[in-house]
Amino acid sequence: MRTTQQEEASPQELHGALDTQALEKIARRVRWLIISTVANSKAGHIGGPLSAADMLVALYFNEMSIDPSQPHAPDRDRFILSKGHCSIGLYSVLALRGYFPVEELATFDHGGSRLQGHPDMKLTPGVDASTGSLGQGLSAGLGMAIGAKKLDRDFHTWVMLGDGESEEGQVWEAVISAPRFGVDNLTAIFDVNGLQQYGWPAQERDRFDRSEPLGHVDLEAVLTGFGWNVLTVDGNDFGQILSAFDQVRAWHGTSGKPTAIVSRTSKGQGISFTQGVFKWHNGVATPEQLAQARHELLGNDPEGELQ
Amino acid sequence: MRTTQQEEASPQELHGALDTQALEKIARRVRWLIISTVANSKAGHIGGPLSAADMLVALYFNEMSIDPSQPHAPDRDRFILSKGHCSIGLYSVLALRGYFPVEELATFDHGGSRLQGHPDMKLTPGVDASTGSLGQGLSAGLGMAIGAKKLDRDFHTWVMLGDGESEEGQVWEAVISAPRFGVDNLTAIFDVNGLQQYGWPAQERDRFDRSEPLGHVDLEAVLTGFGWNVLTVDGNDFGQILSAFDQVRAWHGTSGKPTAIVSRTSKGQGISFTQGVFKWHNGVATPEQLAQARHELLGNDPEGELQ
Amino acid sequence: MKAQRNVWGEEILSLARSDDRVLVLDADLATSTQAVQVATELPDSFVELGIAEANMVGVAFGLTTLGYRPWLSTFGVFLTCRALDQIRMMVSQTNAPVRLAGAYAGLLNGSSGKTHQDIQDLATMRAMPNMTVLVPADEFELAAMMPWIADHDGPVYVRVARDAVEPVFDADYRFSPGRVHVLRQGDDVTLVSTGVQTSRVIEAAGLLAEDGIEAKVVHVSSLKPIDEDGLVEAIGASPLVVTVEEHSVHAGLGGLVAEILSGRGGPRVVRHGLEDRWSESAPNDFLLDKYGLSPRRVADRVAQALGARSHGPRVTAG
Amino acid sequence: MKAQRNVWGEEILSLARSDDRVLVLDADLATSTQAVQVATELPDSFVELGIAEANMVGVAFGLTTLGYRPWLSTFGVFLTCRALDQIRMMVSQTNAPVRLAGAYAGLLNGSSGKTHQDIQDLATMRAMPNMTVLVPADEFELAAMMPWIADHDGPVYVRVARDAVEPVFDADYRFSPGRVHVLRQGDDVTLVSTGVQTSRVIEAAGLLAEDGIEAKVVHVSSLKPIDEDGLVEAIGASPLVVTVEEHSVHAGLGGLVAEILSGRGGPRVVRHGLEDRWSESAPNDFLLDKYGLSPRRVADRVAQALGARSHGPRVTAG
Ligand SMILES: Cc1ncc(C[n+]2csc(CCOP(=O)(O)OP(=O)(O)O)c2C)c(N)n1
Ligand SMILES: Cc1ncc(C[n+]2csc(CCOP(=O)(O)OP(=O)(O)O)c2C)c(N)n1
Ligand SMILES: [Mg+2]
Ligand SMILES: [Mg+2]
Repeated sequence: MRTTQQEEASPQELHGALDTQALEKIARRVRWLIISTVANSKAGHIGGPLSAADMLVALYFNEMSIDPSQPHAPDRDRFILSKGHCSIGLYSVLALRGYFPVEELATFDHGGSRLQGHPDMKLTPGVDASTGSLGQGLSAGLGMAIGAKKLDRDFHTWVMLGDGESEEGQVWEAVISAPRFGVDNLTAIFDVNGLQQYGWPAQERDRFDRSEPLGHVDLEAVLTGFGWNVLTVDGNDFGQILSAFDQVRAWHGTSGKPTAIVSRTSKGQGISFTQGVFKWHNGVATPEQLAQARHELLGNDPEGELQ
Repeated sequence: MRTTQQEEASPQELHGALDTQALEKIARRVRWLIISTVANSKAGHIGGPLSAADMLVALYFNEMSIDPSQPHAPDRDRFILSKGHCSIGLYSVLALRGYFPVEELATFDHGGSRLQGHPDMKLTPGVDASTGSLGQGLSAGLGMAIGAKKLDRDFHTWVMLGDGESEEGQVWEAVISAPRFGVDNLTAIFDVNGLQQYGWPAQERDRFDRSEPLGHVDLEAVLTGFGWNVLTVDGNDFGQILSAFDQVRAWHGTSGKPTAIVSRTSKGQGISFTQGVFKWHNGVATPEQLAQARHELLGNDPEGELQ
Repeated sequence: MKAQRNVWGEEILSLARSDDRVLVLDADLATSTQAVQVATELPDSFVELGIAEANMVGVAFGLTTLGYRPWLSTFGVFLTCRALDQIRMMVSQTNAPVRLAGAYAGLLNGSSGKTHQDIQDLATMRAMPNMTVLVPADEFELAAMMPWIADHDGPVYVRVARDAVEPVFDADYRFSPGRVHVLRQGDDVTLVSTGVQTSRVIEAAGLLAEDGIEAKVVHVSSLKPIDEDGLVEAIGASPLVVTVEEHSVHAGLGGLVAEILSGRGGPRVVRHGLEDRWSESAPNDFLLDKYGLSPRRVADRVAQALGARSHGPRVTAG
Repeated sequence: MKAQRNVWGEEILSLARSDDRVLVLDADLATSTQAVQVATELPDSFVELGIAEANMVGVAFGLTTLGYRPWLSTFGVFLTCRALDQIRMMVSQTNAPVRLAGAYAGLLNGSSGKTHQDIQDLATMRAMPNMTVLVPADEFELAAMMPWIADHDGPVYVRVARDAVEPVFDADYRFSPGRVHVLRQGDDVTLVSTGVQTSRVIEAAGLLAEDGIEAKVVHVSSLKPIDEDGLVEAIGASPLVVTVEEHSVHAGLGGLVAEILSGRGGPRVVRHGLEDRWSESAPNDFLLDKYGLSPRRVADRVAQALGARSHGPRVTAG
């Protein structure tokens, strides 16, 4: 394979750069950027970005081999946000990580912005695949993983999916075919936050509660049955997240199988009034809600003054 | 619901009408009609219809509540051949069962025929859903089963899928959502005949052998994990088929779950030169091959002179 | 001034109350499409199916075999693109009475951007045998179409816009399939438009009038069936026709009008719509202006076409 | 006389031999599309993905990010209908160099019938930004297109017919994107055709000549991009244009030609193609005759159009 048209550069190795306390602090800032940016743009998703925030922070600040100054470095690890409506979570992490200025978040969703409503790889530095129509990201990641194997390239490809998204059949097409290719360089993170946009009513609660998208599915059994390595973590607990990453790294290049991380989280995690509330799938916080979120997330942390 | 526009008629109850020996005899005739009709039309599928023949015979001759003279009877059991390329298997059974003259099989695939290359519910008496683009039949069956529950109608809906077909994501969309609806009036038969049209090379055989479409999948574990009742049978053994049907009938209206029958069969089953040969996915037998098939299937059975 | 999606929510609820063949099938977007009104008020007429549009179309077909007439609730793009094969085989080829309510189709979808914009639905659905294709102008036209759709025996695709526009019709409007509406008279040019864009086109005609250009406005909301003679007659002796649509310039309303006129001789046709490119996420006004569908941009385009009738050599980009 | 699919199989094998960016991705139809030649001769350039077309498109996109230029092997209908949303977001919106080889598109698919016929692909792909849309006439034109496709930086949809036709070109043919080909001169009428139908149209022109009608034949194999001026010039002063295609009469080649001519004034256009209905499984000759694409039926249609230039009132059915 000719790779001459690609720039030659080495991404940074990060494993274990930060401890869980440092990661938690970053995650709180990310959550603040999420809710404040959406309020600023007057439209956007909240619950899904918040549930995924810790996982995104752990990946970008502690795990992936990346270099923000070289977003197209050929041997960087790849990340695909298959649940593309959670773009603001990814953008907030990319900004803090140095891919573009944090101030640019103020252009989110605006005309002419590099920060589209859904991730656009052609516009945003650090975005490895365009997403937005749900269910497609794992296929793209599988293509990258197959390509890496064919070219003997050593990077790892990470894909994050929603639990509602996993109702899409294409997810299972990718799940069924991936083990054929021995892609132990591919990890799918299922952000099982227990809610989708609307979904089914909960069985024994009032009509405004909703049931879990995959509540009736034994996800671990299913993924194992399809031939994947499976790990389960509390996806809002950095300790558990980092242990899972250790296992993924150990399996990379050795296990002969793709890995799934079943990441059990809460939708809207980290802000009292959004957590577990299906209506906060998307929404715009009032000034009072913003103030409360800010207090809960940043307290008196001056570095929180990021926007 | 208004159902006035539908004719009122009662289908026949069949359970246990025939013993396994009688069924085997019919199945041999069906196999002969399959290979001879395709030879006559000079195009068509062979392997998939042959693997499914016993299941189809058991359903139409011994299990389903149907009346060939009333193909639209509102309370008939429904059958959907999701793997629609196996139409000639279904047509042969429908013809022998009396839905239309056996002679009409000679028009298979011909211009203006009621017997299209893929099943067309608007043309062929006894065909409950149009299929041909793979992966869609289980969704249609789920719609029928949900509708029956809503309307308090007692019929059962059967859907047959291929193992290659089960690589289609839409199959899994239907599998994931069906348990939500408590459709114990729905049964999916997976005809796991071990081959698709082309598929993957077999690991340790020569390059003309192909591997099983779901060979790396623990299908029973997966279906159980998605919340289905699961039964496994040798789908070319009438004894096992009929026992499974007994269980399905016992679960109908009681189990609160849809049922999957994992029917393990051989592609091309019943004719020595087609069995297990992936190239016989489709094909036209030579006169010599036809003579041999006829001998193997019918011997001197005069009733075999059906076409 | 009411958004079509709100009208759709109210009307579908009232249809479901009076007609037990009506079911609403949702692919996890009830709160956007407003199917939520049926979900909360009439849960037995509501079937949630999750984020699985292909399966939803198959389930809808299955329900029609029992006499139901299901309406599908999701964004247009997740019907006409994500589930096109299912619509083709199970709905179009069987002529099943499934109602495809394509919400948020076109350019304007509340800043979701190009992944959620359906700018190909009219091309795709026009080429689909048995399909009726309706694109109402406003709340009144949509409301009037809905009982007709509910009673129609075959499949229907209907666009339901997200945001409100200045109404074109009023509560007295009566829907008649195929009919072409002349909404404004004018001898200099005929503007042919569809859907909520017609409201903006009428505004554009006002802008043109200020410059002394009198534009006729023809609204085509029933793309299929269409009264071809009615369209030809409506255009009359107009020296120039400009089609305007929230859709690709290829194969949509412009294609339809060109096809009809090209069989009849008749005036030169200029097609206006989304040029052959993808768009972005931004507020409506920004999008309409940047992508040429605001009244101002429409007016400018028409003035330009009237001024410069012959094109130089041109190869359209692939 | 060679079938396009066989030529495709041979050419893709030779491209894969010389260009390691070439990969063939198959959705379990390699034996039909002839991708099997790559699978057996050059297994490292072949990726089987099973019956999962949507996933295949995503995998193809992923591979392009590493410099690969994958060709997809399946029936056209399972690309342009089953995987349309994936093509839209992952291929068209990112302008990824994925090659969509739509086998068996159109009417003729070896008796598989309407579930396997793609009669909407030209409408759908024309309205897709960034997409190049090619429909070669014969073995020679397809072979000439393939190296061009292999080098093209964006996505390409190319129809590959199942069965052989009398060639229109020869081994000297050179492909140039957008170019329009005048294959026969004649003053009475211009027939515009695409794909393998052009071969049958040339035969139809011969039939017309026997009746004293001289038809010009224009072949459009590059629907996008297209040299619009070239098309207008090719048609020249012809009093009547009849478009002929193995595709719905709506929004395909006929739509394209009508769109171009309608911007220029010019002659009356009659569009000929599949009337707005689904077809059936039957041998090719039966299908061509019944559905109006045989040389005889094309010739009759043209004669009729020349005889009766004005239509009575007509509402096309929905
Ligand atoms: C194919 C497709 N269908 C529907 C949508 C609209 N949609 C956006 S987000 C969403 C719910 C997603 O739920 P989940 O995957 O659980 O995400 P999270 O809870 O993390 O927000 C839906 C239905 C879409 N973007 N794509
Ligand atoms: C969506 C779709 N993709 C591809 C095909 C072409 N096709 C027809 S049969 C077949 C193989 C099916 O294999 P399997 O489901 O195992 O059927 P069986 O072995 O019973 O014949 C394929 C790929 C199709 N009909 N539909
Ligand atoms: Mg969720
Ligand atoms: Mg099989």
